[in-house]
Amino acid sequence: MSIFISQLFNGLSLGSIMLLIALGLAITFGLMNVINMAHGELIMVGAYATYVMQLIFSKYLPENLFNYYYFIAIPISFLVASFIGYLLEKGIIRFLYNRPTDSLLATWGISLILQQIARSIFGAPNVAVVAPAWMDGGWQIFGITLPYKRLLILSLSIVCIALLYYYLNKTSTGLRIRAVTMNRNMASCLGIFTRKIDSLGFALGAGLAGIAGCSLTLLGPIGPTIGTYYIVDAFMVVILGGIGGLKGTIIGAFGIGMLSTVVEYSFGATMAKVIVFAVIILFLQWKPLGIFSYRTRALD
Amino acid sequence: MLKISSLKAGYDETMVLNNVHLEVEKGKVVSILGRNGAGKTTLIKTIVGLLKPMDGTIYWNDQEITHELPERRAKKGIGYVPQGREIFSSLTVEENLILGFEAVSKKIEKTLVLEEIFELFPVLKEMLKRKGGDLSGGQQQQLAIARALAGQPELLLLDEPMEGIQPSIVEQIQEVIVKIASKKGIGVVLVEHSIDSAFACSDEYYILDKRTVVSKGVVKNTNIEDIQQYLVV
Amino acid sequence: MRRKQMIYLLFFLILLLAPFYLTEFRLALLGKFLCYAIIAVGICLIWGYTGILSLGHGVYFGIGAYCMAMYLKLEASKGALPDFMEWNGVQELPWFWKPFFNPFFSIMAAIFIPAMLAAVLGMLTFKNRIKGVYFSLLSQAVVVVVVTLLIAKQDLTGGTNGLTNFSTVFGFSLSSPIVQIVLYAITVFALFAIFMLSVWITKSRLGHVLIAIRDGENRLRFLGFDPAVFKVFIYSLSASFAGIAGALFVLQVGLISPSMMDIIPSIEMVLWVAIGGRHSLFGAIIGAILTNGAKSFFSETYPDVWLFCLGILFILIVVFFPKGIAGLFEAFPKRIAKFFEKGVKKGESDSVVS
Amino acid sequence: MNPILSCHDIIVDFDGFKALQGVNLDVHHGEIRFLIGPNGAGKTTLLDVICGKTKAADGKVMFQGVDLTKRREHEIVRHGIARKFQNPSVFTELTVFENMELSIKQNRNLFSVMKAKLTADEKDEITAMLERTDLLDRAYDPAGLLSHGQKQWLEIGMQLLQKPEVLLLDEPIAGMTGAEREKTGLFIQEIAEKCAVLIVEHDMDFVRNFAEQVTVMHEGKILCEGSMEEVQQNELVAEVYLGREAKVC
Amino acid sequence: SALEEKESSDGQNSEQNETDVVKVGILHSLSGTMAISEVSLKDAELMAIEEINNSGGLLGKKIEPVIEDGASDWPTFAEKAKKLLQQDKVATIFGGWTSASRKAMLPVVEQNKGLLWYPVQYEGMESSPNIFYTGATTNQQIVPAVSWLLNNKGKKFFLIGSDYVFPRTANSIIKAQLKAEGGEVVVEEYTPLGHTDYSTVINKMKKVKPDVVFNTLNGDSNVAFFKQLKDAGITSKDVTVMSVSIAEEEIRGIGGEVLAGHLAVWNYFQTTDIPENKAFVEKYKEAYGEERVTDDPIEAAYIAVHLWAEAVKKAGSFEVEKVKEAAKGIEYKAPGGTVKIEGENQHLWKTVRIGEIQPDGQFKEIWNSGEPVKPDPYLKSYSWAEKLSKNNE
Ligand SMILES: Nc1ncnc2c1ncn2[C@@H]1O[C@H](COP(=O)(O)OP(=O)(O)OP(=O)(O)O)[C@@H](O)[C@H]1O
Ligand SMILES: Nc1ncnc2c1ncn2[C@@H]1O[C@H](COP(=O)(O)OP(=O)(O)OP(=O)(O)O)[C@@H](O)[C@H]1O
Ligand SMILES: NC(N)=O
Ligand SMILES: [Mg+2]
Ligand SMILES: [Mg+2]
Repeated sequence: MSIFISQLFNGLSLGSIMLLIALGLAITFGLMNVINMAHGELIMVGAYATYVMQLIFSKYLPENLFNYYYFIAIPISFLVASFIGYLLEKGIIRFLYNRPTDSLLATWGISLILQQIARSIFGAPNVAVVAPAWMDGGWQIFGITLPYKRLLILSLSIVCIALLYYYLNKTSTGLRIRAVTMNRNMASCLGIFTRKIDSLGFALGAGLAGIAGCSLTLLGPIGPTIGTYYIVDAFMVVILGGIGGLKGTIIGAFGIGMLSTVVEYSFGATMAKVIVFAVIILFLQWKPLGIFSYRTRALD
Repeated sequence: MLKISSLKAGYDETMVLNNVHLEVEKGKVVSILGRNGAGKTTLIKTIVGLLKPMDGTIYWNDQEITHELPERRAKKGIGYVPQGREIFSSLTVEENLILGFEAVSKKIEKTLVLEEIFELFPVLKEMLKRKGGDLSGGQQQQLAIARALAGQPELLLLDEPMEGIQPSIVEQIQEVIVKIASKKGIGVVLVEHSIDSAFACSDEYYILDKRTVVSKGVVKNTNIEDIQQYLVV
Repeated sequence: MRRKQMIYLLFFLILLLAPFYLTEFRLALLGKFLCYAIIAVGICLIWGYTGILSLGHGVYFGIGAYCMAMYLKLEASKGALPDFMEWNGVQELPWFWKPFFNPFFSIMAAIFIPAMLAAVLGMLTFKNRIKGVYFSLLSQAVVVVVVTLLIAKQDLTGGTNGLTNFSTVFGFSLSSPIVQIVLYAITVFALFAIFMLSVWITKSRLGHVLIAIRDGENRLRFLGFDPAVFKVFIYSLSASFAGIAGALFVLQVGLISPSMMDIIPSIEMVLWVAIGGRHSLFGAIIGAILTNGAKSFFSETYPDVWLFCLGILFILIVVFFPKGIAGLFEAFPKRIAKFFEKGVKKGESDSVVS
Repeated sequence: MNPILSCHDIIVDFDGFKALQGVNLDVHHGEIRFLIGPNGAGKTTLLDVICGKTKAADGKVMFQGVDLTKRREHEIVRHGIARKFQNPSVFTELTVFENMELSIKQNRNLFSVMKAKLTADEKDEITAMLERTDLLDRAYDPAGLLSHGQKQWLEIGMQLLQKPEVLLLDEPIAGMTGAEREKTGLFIQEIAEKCAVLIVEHDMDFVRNFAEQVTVMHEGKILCEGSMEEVQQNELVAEVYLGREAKVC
Repeated sequence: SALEEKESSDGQNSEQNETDVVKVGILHSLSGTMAISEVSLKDAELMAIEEINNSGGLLGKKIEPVIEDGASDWPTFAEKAKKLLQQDKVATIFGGWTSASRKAMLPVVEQNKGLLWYPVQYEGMESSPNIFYTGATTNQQIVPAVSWLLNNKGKKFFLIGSDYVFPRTANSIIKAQLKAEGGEVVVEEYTPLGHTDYSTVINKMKKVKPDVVFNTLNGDSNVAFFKQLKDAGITSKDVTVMSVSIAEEEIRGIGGEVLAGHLAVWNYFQTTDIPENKAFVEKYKEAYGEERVTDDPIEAAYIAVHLWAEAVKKAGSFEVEKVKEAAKGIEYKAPGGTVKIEGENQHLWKTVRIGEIQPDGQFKEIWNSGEPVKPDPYLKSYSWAEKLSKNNE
């Protein structure tokens, strides 16, 4: 029984991680139609930003503040990653709207470069992020331990999705983002500053990747190539959910999280990976546009 | 308020328009006629800024806007109903209309404007929550016009706005065009394929052919037969 | 037209004469690149012409290579169990290894197994109208599945190490320079044949159907064509090209492992074509050779920063020369002048019209 | 005479919205049938059902005794039903000529297409069609470079080359000038000698000039049927659709 | 050209005698996932080369390193090895980390009659005449660690490894050994390379309560595994994790306090207390920075260069055959203790050490084998391993 509950929690936790890593992609890819292969590297940027914050706090600030560095690291990693996203948009991505396959290839190049830059700055080996002491351990309940870090990530992902949902669907900027990504020319003819909105949208997606990176420092490695571990999963979540909406992304993320944990418990991690991907492939045969999708009447 | 001189425009290597002069005054409806492929849409796109002119100048209220971005032009009061409607297909009708307000910089009573629009196009009110892309062809066309009107333009560019709209509403639209032009002092550029419906509501006409304006004049003083020749295939 | 054919002919002639002017090492490199060029031709057919972006061609390449490698491994083991099976505790040769004692079966398998797998996958996905980005990402998922399985079943497949350490082919030593030159020549001929076949396809009515699929496959339905059938065909064909490339690769490089089928190599394959020019078969060949040449050159000359160079090269070409090298030759001077004028608007002109 | 195409009780349901609510329609060989009705009446949806693009929730489409309801799009086309869409849809990256080449009546399975060569007859046929659609001088331009109206013509030409038994046209003259409309109308009349034509159109002049039979749809149902004169008399038609126009004539 | 080169490719190394430098190849992954580990090996090898050059070179020649990037990609290793041997005509290559990269280079060095020094612990079952193995083979790392654990920690083993060759082979050895020596494997789990979620594995661990976790995870996964293990409230007091791929360098990327109390088995620690090591650590830090650490593979890479140099001096020649012959039996005072080249299989005699990880990221040695252990890549001297190695030789 306790195994069941803790596996349930693990599924939720994995789902929330999936959601965080996919959320930014749901914007840059789902909405803006940029097949952003550098998404993983933006996650990496967020992770390194957290690492740097930790260094600053441990080296230059009073020791008692160290406990709170993580709360500063979250917005900082968002800002750093979105700034880099902003630069990328200004310099490269803006030439690639309406050319999805080209965006895939160019962002692939970007990811190579970002990895190499990280390697030059931080060195090839992994770096360690030390979590504040209060994050160690977990909440004892039903005879199981729910690690604080996982609870934190779970809440972080819920907060992110709520804010993002509100921003995209209830604010006028959100509406502008959706309009511009759908039909850039017409949006500009209506008086929307499309270039600004483009940059904003991409920076937002990148920033969310940064937050994902920040949260991953609690659980996993931080090195120049960590982006490659998450990129495929992130894409799978988005396409499984259906491009263009957040609802699908949420269900996709938790679906994959749950399925992985269930399968992994009985068949091992390797087979879990194979089975989960196979299930996704088969599921898409049935619903080619993902769980939630919108079909237009137009021919293409 | 709109003045175009010596305009040269086209796509990549192909020049479609050459040496086009055009003027639109406040409160006047100007229709543009021409055979298929004469360059009517090209001209409109150049005015809204989607196409960069190869040469020539565009003045808006005595200010040069030849190289301005479409969004700036929209903010300055140029509204546009494209050929092919260009509805945001996965946004709802309501959201499409709200986007129409983007061009408006001053404070306005949005509900009032919407009421006015719904009077014209009652279907839209019924379908506020439906996705734009699910509407029928004619409904989309109505939405496109409504969206442009929501932006309170000073100049309205209509690229074949009657296409696909049922006769009773076509009449209404023609009336509206006349009305907004005269009452609100809005300039209208109307691209039309049919001389009859164009002449039914416009003050002046231009005919495009062979890359340029081959005939222009005041509708009242013109005999349709005289210009029919330019439109025969 | 004439001129083009002359260029093709000259190009293949230069390739054929390479053993006379390249060192053994460089020749081996070129041989490897030509295998890549074969893949590139196939990708150009499905991507450039038909609009199917496969990010999973590494799988077909790998399967072709494994088919050949199994034969070579069995020959190198001289009747005993392959070494990796022994130390993985396998007692008896698995059934599916047995046919690979026969070299002709192996060659046929290298061509047809990739094609069959592609056909099955295509049948499913194309009939269900999965297309565009969905298909691309799905093909990536297939890569993950295949590679993970290959690694997990290391007692049967050699795992991450893959299959290597071969000795002979048809009884001839693989390390002998003469054999290497013969293999190189075979590769040139294979490339030539595959290229000619592809050119013929693109010039025929079939080629027009493919372009129509890229343009708008739904429209094609209303002309009475079933796009799925054509897509399955061309996708399988291109998979079998990749399989052939894999077989030739193993013969020349002497190694195949799952890492060569993974997502990264699969994306690189597409990049070769993008760089060469996605709408040009010949461009694809040039792209494969030049990109890999550049990769080897940069990494030899600047082992520390070569990734920068390569990354920047990719980006520049993809962003500013979407027609790749082939496009450059078509209109080099014009593009440069025009680019600065147009900037953002490039490629957008079509969306308002449609 | 038996109808060549008949629809029985077609119902289409978009997540609860009944776009078609039991439509019955017969089309006979050699007939030009106009389908008119207010925006959103369901005309396009009906054409979509006939050509297989939209699946009906209920009802049957019969074509020369064959039930088309479950067939896929390309099979329906091969039976002889051609469709022109409301927005012009041609292959923008193929030349005008190649667009037509793909459209000629031919065996469209994989192997026939692989072997296919352009015969002299086919070439003549295409050239004739290019001439009739006024596209001869643009034959070797990519279709993407044509204007809206030119694309419309090209698409009509393409549909005709298929030699269909039934031709479905959705607002074929949208965006055409007066003279062009006239020409298209005559063209359609000529076509109708060999096949049945079902046209959706909002231009009443055009309908009056070329209609034999008019069917009026409203809110997903057939409102009335008859010649243009008869239809015009109908009060409801005038009210929901024609507006003042009805009185003019 | 390739046609003419037929004969010359055999005697390639001889012509170097005419110049005053001798080229050696350095072939590690400087990019890609493996760069994390391999970059330091390159540094160590360059340091050793500089030492030799500073002390007058070899046979009157300066050593000139030719650095190539294997890019974490096995065919690239094969290509670059070929390039080094055929184009640059290097006297030897130092390179590789993963077994897959070694397997890729093996036929190349054998066919070109070159020489490769491979500096990482590995799964054994191999001894190529053209490769010298300076890392541990299984009987110098895994086998003694298992025995020690059985004696000191308990019998219930939980095996966790990355899904690739080294862990799978290592685990099959461990299983055979446990069977013979009275231990028990309760769970054997593999996770794909790059796996980052260990919650399910940890759950299983909680359920079966093993005495020992034997960890053969690959670099990056270790970070996730240990962080999540700690979060789940499992410390070294609850269960000991014995790792074979975590050295000081890896610990830096995880954090010492996360790992504190867990064990690892190697032949060398930065803290190994012998004079040679003090000097080595000092020099390394001086060259590459105070914050850098040394570890077992770094040491093995470093001594590989020196061992080759010793062999060359003894042979009086750079020729591969002569160097190989001369190398047999060479003894060298390495930072990790005295090593000796075993002529029979070209592996090293090495001292086995088990260390406990301290919060500062260093090891405290808690056991060593005292004597250097004879390398036995095919485990021929262990009766329980008969099945595992029956085929070999
Ligand atoms: N995107 C484009 N690229 C290149 N040429 C184009 C493009 N769009 C249109 N053209 C060409 O420009 C010319 C004018 O087209 P335009 O669309 O302006 O005509 P139009 O007068 O609006 O015709 P219609 O009445 O059919 O809408 C046509 O010959 C067409 O072939
Ligand atoms: N996918 C859909 N989801 C919801 N409603 C839809 C969908 N498709 C069509 N509709 C609705 O069905 C009705 C019929 O549409 P249809 O396009 O058939 O009308 P139409 O008669 O062709 O109109 P028009 O003359 O304006 O082209 C419209 O009210 C439209 O909004
Ligand atoms: N040899 C190893 N550790 O892969
Ligand atoms: Mg037009
Ligand atoms: Mg319609």
